[in-house]
Amino acid sequence: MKRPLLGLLLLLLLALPVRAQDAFTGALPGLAGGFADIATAVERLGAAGDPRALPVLRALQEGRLQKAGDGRILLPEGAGLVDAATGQPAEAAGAGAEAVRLNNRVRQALRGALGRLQILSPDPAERQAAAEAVFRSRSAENVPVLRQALARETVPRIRTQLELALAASQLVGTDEAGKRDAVARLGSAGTVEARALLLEARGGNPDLVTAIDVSIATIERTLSLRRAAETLFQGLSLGSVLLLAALGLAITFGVMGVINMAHGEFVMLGAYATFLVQEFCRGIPWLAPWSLALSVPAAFLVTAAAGALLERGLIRHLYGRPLETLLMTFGVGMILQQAVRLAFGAQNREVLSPAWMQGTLLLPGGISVTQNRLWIIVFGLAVLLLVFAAIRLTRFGLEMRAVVQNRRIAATMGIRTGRVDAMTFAFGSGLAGLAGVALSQIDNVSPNLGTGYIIDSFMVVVFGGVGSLAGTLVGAMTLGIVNKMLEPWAGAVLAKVFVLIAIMLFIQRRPKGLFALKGRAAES
Amino acid sequence: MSDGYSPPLGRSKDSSAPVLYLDGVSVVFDGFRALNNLSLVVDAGELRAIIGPNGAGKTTMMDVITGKTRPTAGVVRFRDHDLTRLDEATIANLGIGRKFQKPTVFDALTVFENLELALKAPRGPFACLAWLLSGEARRRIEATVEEIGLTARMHDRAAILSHGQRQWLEIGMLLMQDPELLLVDEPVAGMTDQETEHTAALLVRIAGQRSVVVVEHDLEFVRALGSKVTVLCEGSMLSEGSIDHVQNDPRVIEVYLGR
Amino acid sequence: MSATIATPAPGTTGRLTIRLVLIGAILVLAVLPVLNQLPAESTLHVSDFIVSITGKWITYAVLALAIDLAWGYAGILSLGHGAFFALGGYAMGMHLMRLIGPRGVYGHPTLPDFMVFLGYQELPWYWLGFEHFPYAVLMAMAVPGVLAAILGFLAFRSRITGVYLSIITQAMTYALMLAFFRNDMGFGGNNGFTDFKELLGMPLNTDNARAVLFYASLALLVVAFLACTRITQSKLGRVLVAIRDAESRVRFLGYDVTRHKLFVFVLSAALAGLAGALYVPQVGIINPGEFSPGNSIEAVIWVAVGGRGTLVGAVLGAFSVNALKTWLTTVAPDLWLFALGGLFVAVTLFLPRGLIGLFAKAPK
Amino acid sequence: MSTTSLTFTRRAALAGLGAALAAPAIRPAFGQGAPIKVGVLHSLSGTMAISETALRDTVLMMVEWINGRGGLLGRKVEAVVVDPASNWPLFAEKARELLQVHKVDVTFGCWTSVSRKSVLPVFEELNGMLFYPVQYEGEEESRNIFYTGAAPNQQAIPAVEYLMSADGGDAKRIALLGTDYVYPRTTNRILRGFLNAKGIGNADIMEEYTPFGHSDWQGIVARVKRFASEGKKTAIVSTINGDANVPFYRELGNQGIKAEDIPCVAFSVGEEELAGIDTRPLVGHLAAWNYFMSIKGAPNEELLKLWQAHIKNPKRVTNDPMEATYTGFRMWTQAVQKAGTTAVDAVRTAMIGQKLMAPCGYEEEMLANHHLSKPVFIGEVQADGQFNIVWKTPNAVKAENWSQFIPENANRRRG
Repeated sequence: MKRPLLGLLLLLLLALPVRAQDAFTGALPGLAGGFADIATAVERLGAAGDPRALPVLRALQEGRLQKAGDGRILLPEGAGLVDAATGQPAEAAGAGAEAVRLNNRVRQALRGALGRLQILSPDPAERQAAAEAVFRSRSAENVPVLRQALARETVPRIRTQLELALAASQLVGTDEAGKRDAVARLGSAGTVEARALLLEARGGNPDLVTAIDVSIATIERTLSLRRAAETLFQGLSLGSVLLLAALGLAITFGVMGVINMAHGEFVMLGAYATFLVQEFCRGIPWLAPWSLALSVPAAFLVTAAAGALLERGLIRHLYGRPLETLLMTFGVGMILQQAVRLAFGAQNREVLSPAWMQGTLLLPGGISVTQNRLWIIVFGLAVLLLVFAAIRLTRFGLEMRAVVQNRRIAATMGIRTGRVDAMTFAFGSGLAGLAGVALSQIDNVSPNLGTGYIIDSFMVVVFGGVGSLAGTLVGAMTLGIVNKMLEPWAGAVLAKVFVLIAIMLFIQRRPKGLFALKGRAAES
Repeated sequence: MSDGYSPPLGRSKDSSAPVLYLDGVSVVFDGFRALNNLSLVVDAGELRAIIGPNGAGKTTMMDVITGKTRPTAGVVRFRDHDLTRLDEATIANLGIGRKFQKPTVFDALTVFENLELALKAPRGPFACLAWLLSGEARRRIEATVEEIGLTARMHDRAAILSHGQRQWLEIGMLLMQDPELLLVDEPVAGMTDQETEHTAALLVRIAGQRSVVVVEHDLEFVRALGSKVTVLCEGSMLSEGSIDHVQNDPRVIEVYLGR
Repeated sequence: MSATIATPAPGTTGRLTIRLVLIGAILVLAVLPVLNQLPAESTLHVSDFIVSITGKWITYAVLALAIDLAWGYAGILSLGHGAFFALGGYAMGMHLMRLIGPRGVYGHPTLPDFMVFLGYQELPWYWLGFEHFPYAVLMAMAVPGVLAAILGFLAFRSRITGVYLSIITQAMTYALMLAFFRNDMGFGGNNGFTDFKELLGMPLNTDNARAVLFYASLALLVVAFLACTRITQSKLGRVLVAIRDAESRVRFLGYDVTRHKLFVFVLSAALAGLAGALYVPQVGIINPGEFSPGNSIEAVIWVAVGGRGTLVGAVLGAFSVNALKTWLTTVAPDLWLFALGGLFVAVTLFLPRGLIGLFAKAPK
Repeated sequence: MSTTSLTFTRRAALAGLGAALAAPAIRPAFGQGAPIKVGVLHSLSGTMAISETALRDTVLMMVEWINGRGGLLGRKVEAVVVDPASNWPLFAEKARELLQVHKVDVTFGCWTSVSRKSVLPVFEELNGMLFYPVQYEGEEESRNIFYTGAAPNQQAIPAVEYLMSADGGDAKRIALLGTDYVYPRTTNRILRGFLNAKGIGNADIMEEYTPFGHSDWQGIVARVKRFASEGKKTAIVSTINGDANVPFYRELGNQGIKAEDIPCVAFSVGEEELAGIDTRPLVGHLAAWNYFMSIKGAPNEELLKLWQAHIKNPKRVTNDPMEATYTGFRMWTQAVQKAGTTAVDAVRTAMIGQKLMAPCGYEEEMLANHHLSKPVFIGEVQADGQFNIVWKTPNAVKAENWSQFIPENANRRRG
């Protein structure tokens, strides 16, 4: 790390083969040592800038790099292995060879080294990642290579990232003017990472303290706005989960007046259906990427069928006795939970997220949102629209509304009310299954999955106004956002307790909820 | 009327002042005007019949008087009390009794117990817990049971009574409440002619001591009451007067009788 | 004739037999701790396990009575009675914790171990007074009672009935559970209170203490049963039934329904609290799990299984469901939930009047 | 009204129940050849079933194992399984039932601290013997319990020391995230004392608790990110329990918290928990245990072979509490053989000093404080859901159940 800058510059610009070979082959044996040796070797390989280092480091990152019993480093190539130092096939290397292992320290060094080596890569995505890696590795030695990269770079996004990386590297260097410049530039970046760098530098640079504080204040202003936006997103995300969990209840409870305490278990069934679809698709390569999409209809059908069975088999005998229905479905819930536990085991089941649902999406303004939650918000709203359409636009929706409004007259008009009841309940149950698909992406897929959501869902429906889809939407989102706004100062538990108390008080004021149905019809 | 029934004591009656006074009462549900600027005055001891087509606002008017529904606008007074501010129980205790269109009695209780609950007595939970049936109270209940013709069924649960018997039981409960104003919603629906006659006679007898407002469709019955008649239509008063007067009122004929 | 006026459904003979059955059952229960003292070889010997578990069931039976009074008679289906039970339990638990004194792990003279641990310097104000037994008993009734009064007043005044009330009470017990789980509340968090040493000078975990607690519970059950019978057979009981069946009609008769419901709800909550207070020293632990909504629903189901609106049914249900549960969790540890869940389904479906409906004529 | 049948039913219910429960108690005392009874007190339903069912299976596997070797003292070993259903008072009831009705000779059971606290008075009153196989907060010592999981000094402190070492990433700021119950609270209190002693002030420690089964970690993970942006290398120490881990790790992965930047070391996340998570985004995050399934060596291979054969699933994982159950069971059989009886007092005496070459590859010894000496491993999560051991203690560490970092313990006798 203490090599003179000039030497490095020369090295990079002239790429003297002899010296590079020396540095590369000299660093290699370190990879066979302990974690500290490996980290040093990686740093040296990165600094050497030898093109041969790149495949070695990549193999190391992917866990494919081998070390032989005699300390040689072997690189997989095709079916066999080659000696990384000589490039010659390693014949009898198999014996005693084992993978070079990583720890976080090595990973950190690796990221920096790969970043430095890839920063001039022709692939923009690689350059972008490299610029980020160099930004994080914050080493003054990166300044020249960053300047070189900046001189060539044309993609604006990567330029911004490179400038930040340069600032970060300058900040830990010795050039006072460069540092001052870096402080100002990091201030305008407005990210937590920049703030971290500035705070880190604050202690070691007494004459820069004022400038740093100004920059930090600038960052704080940006961050506080961004945090508000992110809190809103978190609230919407929680709200969308509540919405999905409650939509089924909005049908079964809101429309039919059936208290289904096994609703949470239907959600759980939906999540297990997702798991089963995934396992089925796992063996069929072309189907595998579609497994989550396939889960949506599958989970709906499975839970809808379970719902229809429950309605026809049990619940219909208890119409007009909501309290008994409540107790009975509690028993059904117990049975379903234990049945799943015996069938699938008590352990969590792994439901993978597709790549497009992983990681963070950076929205304009630097607001970062997690992909899985973003998609769940979209999914929740889409399901809501579909429900709305199903009720308003389809024959089934019409019959359902007719039966709800006046069962006797509907029956005389030739509507088979029993069938409509079963379908309505199946529809609500199917929605619970859809909630299960969504929850499989953020929560445990275990037999207990549903129990955590049942009370919240009931509160959403009652708060929003029984029988009102708009109420369910507004109720869910309000609860989600209020919860997330309270959370930072009240803590996760108290926030929830406060929200529950607030709903209880609200219901006392407006027993019919936010979107109350008024008039005589609502009186009964 | 049997001896068991004794008129209430100590009730100061100013026979000239109206007992019930509605002025400009409107009730709006979701834009639908169930009552529209309705005014009605019932005097002490008066028997008043109210008729009108379905949806004329008869039941809503009862709801407003008994505190079930709050009027959107207007004045509702019972003697000196503003009924729009009081709840059902308080209004009932002021002396307004109501019989519902659909007979509502307590199925799980016997005829005797239904009447016992209605009997005018302290209504608080502790008073109910400490309540002991006095001989006087029992005599009053038994007298009423006789009055409504259910002596043989006194200890049967109300659930097993016939429709007519339930109507009678509810009227009996009204009597036990000893109200100053009785609101009677369709008392003879489902009754035989003989029962209807009997009921009319009973209501006429009651009026005089107290005010009675009867809502009914059965014009023969209304005629038998021989009282002043108010015709409601679309939430407002259409006509008022004797039965002959309203039956000849062209507006009434148009909206109601003529159809 | 007049003798039966106030007491309708079962005739005089029916009542007499019920009484005899009850007295017989109480005697059977009362003799259990005595049989426990017989030598273990004796065929009549009853193990400590039976005594302690029966003692626990008796407190459950009192809880069931409390629920039946509110649900079976006044139609108030509270899914929060587990919370009242637990609050009573916590009040007694606090007393028991105070009695540990310096015998705790850290030997602090006044603070319970968990407070020493969380860095409390002194007892929080709401712990003051719990060293006195009468105060603790009072609180075991008053805290649930006041909570029920507040909740009931708000709900009944707003005419929240039926399933809405059930959902609200369920939210109440859920909120309490979350709150009591927090260690910062000063109630021992998830662990709650355990490791009790003594009560009223008796070391717990002795046959003697078990017998005393057993008899105290039995006495509570008898007194509670008589009190509930008295209430349900009074005119108040008939008003409650009337409210259950046609609430608004009762209002038009001039009854202030809110007050009647509040009276019975508060009474029921206080009774549940007392049951909880006797439960805790017998099981040796109280923790927020008792607030879990499932517990409250289960307790309601005991009443449904036994037969609601009969009082006897509530007691029968509490004993039979819990006995079944104890038995099944041992003989069929993997399958007992099917049996219990199936029972709940079957009873609501086929025995709307509960087990008691198998024997008795239609109740009110 | 059939009152006779009512009477009959009530009496019959009680009597029948009494008979059912008391039946084993009426049998004569165990003679030679009567089976030795092992109680299994793990939740098979409710929230804890997710963790505890595997331990029930482990005990059943060991019972099969010992019977396969001719039993113990020439007698058959029989398991009595009950379901305390994640209900803490029910744990106490079932413990009493096992001891008094089934007369078990030893019990293996409990996972949560509260369940152990609930049964402790019962085991002490009836002089039973419980093997408790889960790492816990310490601050306890009962003559009727053998603790075969780790005490805090055998897990938490070495893990934090590792985080603060050069290899572990030189952490200078620690976020303590936990489920709000006694184990995390105590562990974090001990860690705070330890960190303070190491020069990390309270300003550099963040402590946050969440309820059981907490599923929405967005806010907390975002706050940790912010806490980590104060210019000092930050690490997370997680005592998050059970179900809450899946959503926590998903959020960690999705918010892009990489192990290189903010490593997270967990004390309650093992192979079983990881089985429900996609671990690819989590590679490099850490766990500290006294056993990992990936440990090489004959003792572990034996356990793996037994387990996967017993459970009939060649892919089924093992974890630390299972190893602790296995070790505890084997030590108990050794002690019974040494004592020549299953009588609790004799076995208790024989237990102290028992040694076993445990699957973790070290010889473990039962100490006089009823805890084991155990090695400590730090493992990094790998993409396949296993752990790559990146650090271990050179020797087995003796358990300190009374932590020196809790000031109130200063005037206590050391265990």
